[in-house]
Amino acid sequence: MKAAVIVFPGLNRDRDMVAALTRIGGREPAIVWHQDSDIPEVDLIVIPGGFSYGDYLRCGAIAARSPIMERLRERVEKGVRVLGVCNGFQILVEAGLLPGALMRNASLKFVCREVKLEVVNADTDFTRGYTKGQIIRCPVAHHDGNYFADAETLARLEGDGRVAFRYAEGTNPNGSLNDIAGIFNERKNVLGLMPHPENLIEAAHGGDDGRALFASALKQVA
Amino acid sequence: MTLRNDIAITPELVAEHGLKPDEYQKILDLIGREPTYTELGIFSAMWNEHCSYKSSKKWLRTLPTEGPRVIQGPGENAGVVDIGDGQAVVFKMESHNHPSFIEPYQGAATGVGGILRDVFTMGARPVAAMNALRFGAPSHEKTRHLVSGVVAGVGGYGNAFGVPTVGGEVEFDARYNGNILVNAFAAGLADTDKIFYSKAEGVGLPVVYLGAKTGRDGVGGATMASAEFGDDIEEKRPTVQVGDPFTEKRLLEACLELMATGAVIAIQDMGAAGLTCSAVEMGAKGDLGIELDLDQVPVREERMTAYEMMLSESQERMLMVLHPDKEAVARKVFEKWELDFATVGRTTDDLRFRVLWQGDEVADLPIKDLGDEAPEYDRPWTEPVIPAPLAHADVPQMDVAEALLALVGGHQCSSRRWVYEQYDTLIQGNSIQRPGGDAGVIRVEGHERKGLAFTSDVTPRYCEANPYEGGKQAVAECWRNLTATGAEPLAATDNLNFGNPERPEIMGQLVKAIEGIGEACRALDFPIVSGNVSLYNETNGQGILPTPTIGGVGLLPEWEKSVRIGFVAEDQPILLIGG
Amino acid sequence: MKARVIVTLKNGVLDPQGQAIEGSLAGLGFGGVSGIRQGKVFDFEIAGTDVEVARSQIMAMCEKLLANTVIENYAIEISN
Amino acid sequence: MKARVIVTLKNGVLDPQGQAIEGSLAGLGFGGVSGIRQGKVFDFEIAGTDVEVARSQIMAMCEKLLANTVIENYAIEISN
Ligand SMILES: Nc1ncnc2c1ncn2[C@@H]1O[C@H](COP(=O)(O)OP(=O)(O)O)[C@@H](O)[C@H]1O
Repeated sequence: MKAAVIVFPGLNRDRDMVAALTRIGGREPAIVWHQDSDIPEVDLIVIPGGFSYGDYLRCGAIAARSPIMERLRERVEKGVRVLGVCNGFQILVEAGLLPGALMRNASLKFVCREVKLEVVNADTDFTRGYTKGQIIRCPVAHHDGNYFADAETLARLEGDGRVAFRYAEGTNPNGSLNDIAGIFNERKNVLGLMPHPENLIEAAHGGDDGRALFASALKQVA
Repeated sequence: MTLRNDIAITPELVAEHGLKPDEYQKILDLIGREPTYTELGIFSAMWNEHCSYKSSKKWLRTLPTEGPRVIQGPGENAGVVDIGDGQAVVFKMESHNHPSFIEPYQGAATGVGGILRDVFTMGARPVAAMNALRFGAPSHEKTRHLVSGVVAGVGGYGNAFGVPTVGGEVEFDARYNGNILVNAFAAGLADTDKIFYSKAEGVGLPVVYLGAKTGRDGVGGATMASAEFGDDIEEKRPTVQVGDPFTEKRLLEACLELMATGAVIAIQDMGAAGLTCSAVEMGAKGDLGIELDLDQVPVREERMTAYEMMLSESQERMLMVLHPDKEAVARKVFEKWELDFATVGRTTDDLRFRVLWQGDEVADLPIKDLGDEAPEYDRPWTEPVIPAPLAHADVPQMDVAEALLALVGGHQCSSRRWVYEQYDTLIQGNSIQRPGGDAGVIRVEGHERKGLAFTSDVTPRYCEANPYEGGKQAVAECWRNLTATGAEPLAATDNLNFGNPERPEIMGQLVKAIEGIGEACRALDFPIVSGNVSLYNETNGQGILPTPTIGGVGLLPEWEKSVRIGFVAEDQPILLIGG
Repeated sequence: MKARVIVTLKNGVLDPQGQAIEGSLAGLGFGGVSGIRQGKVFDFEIAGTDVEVARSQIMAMCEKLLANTVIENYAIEISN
Repeated sequence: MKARVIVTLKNGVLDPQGQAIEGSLAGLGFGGVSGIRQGKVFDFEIAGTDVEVARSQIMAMCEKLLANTVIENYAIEISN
């Protein structure tokens, strides 16, 4: 399985993501700089977290209009797996590859802590390493993770199994509607989530609940 | 707002620049003529307390700064300590007290930005940050606003930049009501053979400006940081600087990329009085003159004068001396990261600091006297009066359980989670112990088992009661917090926050605290490798509690064995050890 | 020409900042305030002399970048 | 009454957001835009009928909360 990580200026969890993909996938992902003209042929494309363009204007807005995103859109249409974490999720939403919007946290504060996630749909390329209803630990670190969508969109997401993860056990850190932490596109080859599974994959992180997500996405789970 | 260079130099103007009459006389003697307006600005920036350490230098020299692992002690942007395997930890602490009181968010944010720059200027990638905060009484009308602004600002900058905050302090005391303390610490990792210094070498080499554009931010700011607060504080507001962590993050990546190309001979970040201090320091340290052509400086505002450009504190800027044959390589790196890049001067062999602006020479000064030969004072000081211990009968009696509850519920001991959950404590994926324990611990990237521990400590009320013992205690607590995680303490940085040094009793606090710190550091083989002094922390004649913050760094051979504060199992014996 | 774009949240879109500000205002004793919504304003210079040309250009800027039309509305003001 | 408060950065204060937006607009082919500065707008209802009373109340709200007067200016509009 080959993976690539797209890097925009201001992203800062790119190194964390590269480390996770390397450790779990056994090979280093290709790094795609936002000004590169194309994305190499890979099976998984990841947009990591951080503050692309300083989170100025709206989180992810400026990166979402970068020319490399057109190349990404073509890959999505071809069925390539795309994962966006935190700012990566915001970028995918701003680019219209995922529905809704990520608003400022209800507390208005940046929040960094561990939360509980419920695996809502374990029947996808990203989540088959988990079981449906499983509760996992995962850290969050963001200022704008408050998921919002209109009632119709929400109903569609819920009805079509497009909610991937939900904050569980009263740990919703940001006020997200329906406790949504991560969602899929219609075809379920695009996943965006606010929490950071890449920061919980080994003993040094105090746990490895995030590992199965990468193992699934990298086709290491049958 | 346009200022000319031929403004008459009056005694009032001299005073406004924070220069005492005898200091001005020294300037006249030194250059043999009246300074130009720009020159007066340059002197005020270089000779103020903040840049010159004129009141504290004599005493700082008494601190132990050497050790078998110390690669670079005080005098550079940050201290450098060997951690084996060809790696070094680079760290420093710095205050941003006055700006944070005026505009808590931006003041704290730019404080964090400044200390991060100090670290990556030396070629190190920042891997850990701490913040030691002191606010007024919780009930004081300004406290809530200051706490939320400062914490948001520290997080706003550090989180976006991408460095984990692994520790810090938060304390409240009415003595900080009008003068809060914001001390920011940063540490980075570098290879021991790839450390960069500010000393310029080579004549006729290009001096290159990098980073953000220059505006009128903080013009007069460095002077302000060394002036006592009075009631006219509102008037000083427009000099606030705004931080841009997005630019800083790009500057970090660009600098590290550039350093890897071998193009950099010397580098200095532009902090307080940016262009002035950085250029003079690079030249003075290298025994070289510097000539600047201000018309080449990237500016973001119109009609900026030489005076404003020389004193601007715009953030996220660097000055470098580059190998001339690598200029094109360097330019390419900065274009990739979309940062400004301009050759703004050259090194010379005449030991002069010359500044050209619109065809005029607006400054021509002896560079050594501005820099490493700035004035130094042996200020009068008095021995602190040490209060007698309370008589046993005077100790208030209280039910033990009630006392415990009061302690645990009080603002001095309550949980700091509200603060540190606003900081990204796990970015970079190496945080072994996050805030909440004795010291923060990170794993050393590129190494299987090694870890580093960080803590920041001082108990100001001890220092108030007995500056000498308080200084010792701060070092000892810092040392203990490191060892409590299983780390071997390596070295420390200090941030000495005191009141007005022109008052002998305050100067006495400073002298005795430094003595205590030195004594403890010598006893523990715990050298001070960097630091910062913040004086004039007073409002209307009332000084803060003497607050010499100690930031310590320790080394763990195996991070797996680092010990935490939580009990791990039932039925385990509890031991009490020590004195 | 000088232009100003005002971007506001659509009705029905949650506004955590507006809510929090309303709460703080009430806490500070400003009781008569309700329905507070926070938006953004952009002031800039735009080259050219034809107001209508500028307006259609700014409209395109809003659609493409300045506003997220999923959740936001925009209004344009131009003055010479 | 309806009120609108517009908060803008004072002259000379760095606006990193504005800079990033300007860069992005240029990249999208909107070249004629310069000097972009971002501010905030607050829309709300305010109780009462006396415009002058409301104005002085809103001014106090701006000074205390809505604007950071160290680096920002504000303007108030009230309509019935
Ligand atoms: N401003 C801050 N930023 C990050 N961590 C903090 C801050 N203030 C306190 N902490 C953390 O909270 C914990 C308790 O702080 P403190 O009571 O000062 O520790 P100590 O037990 O060393 O006296 C420590 O782990 C400390 O690092």
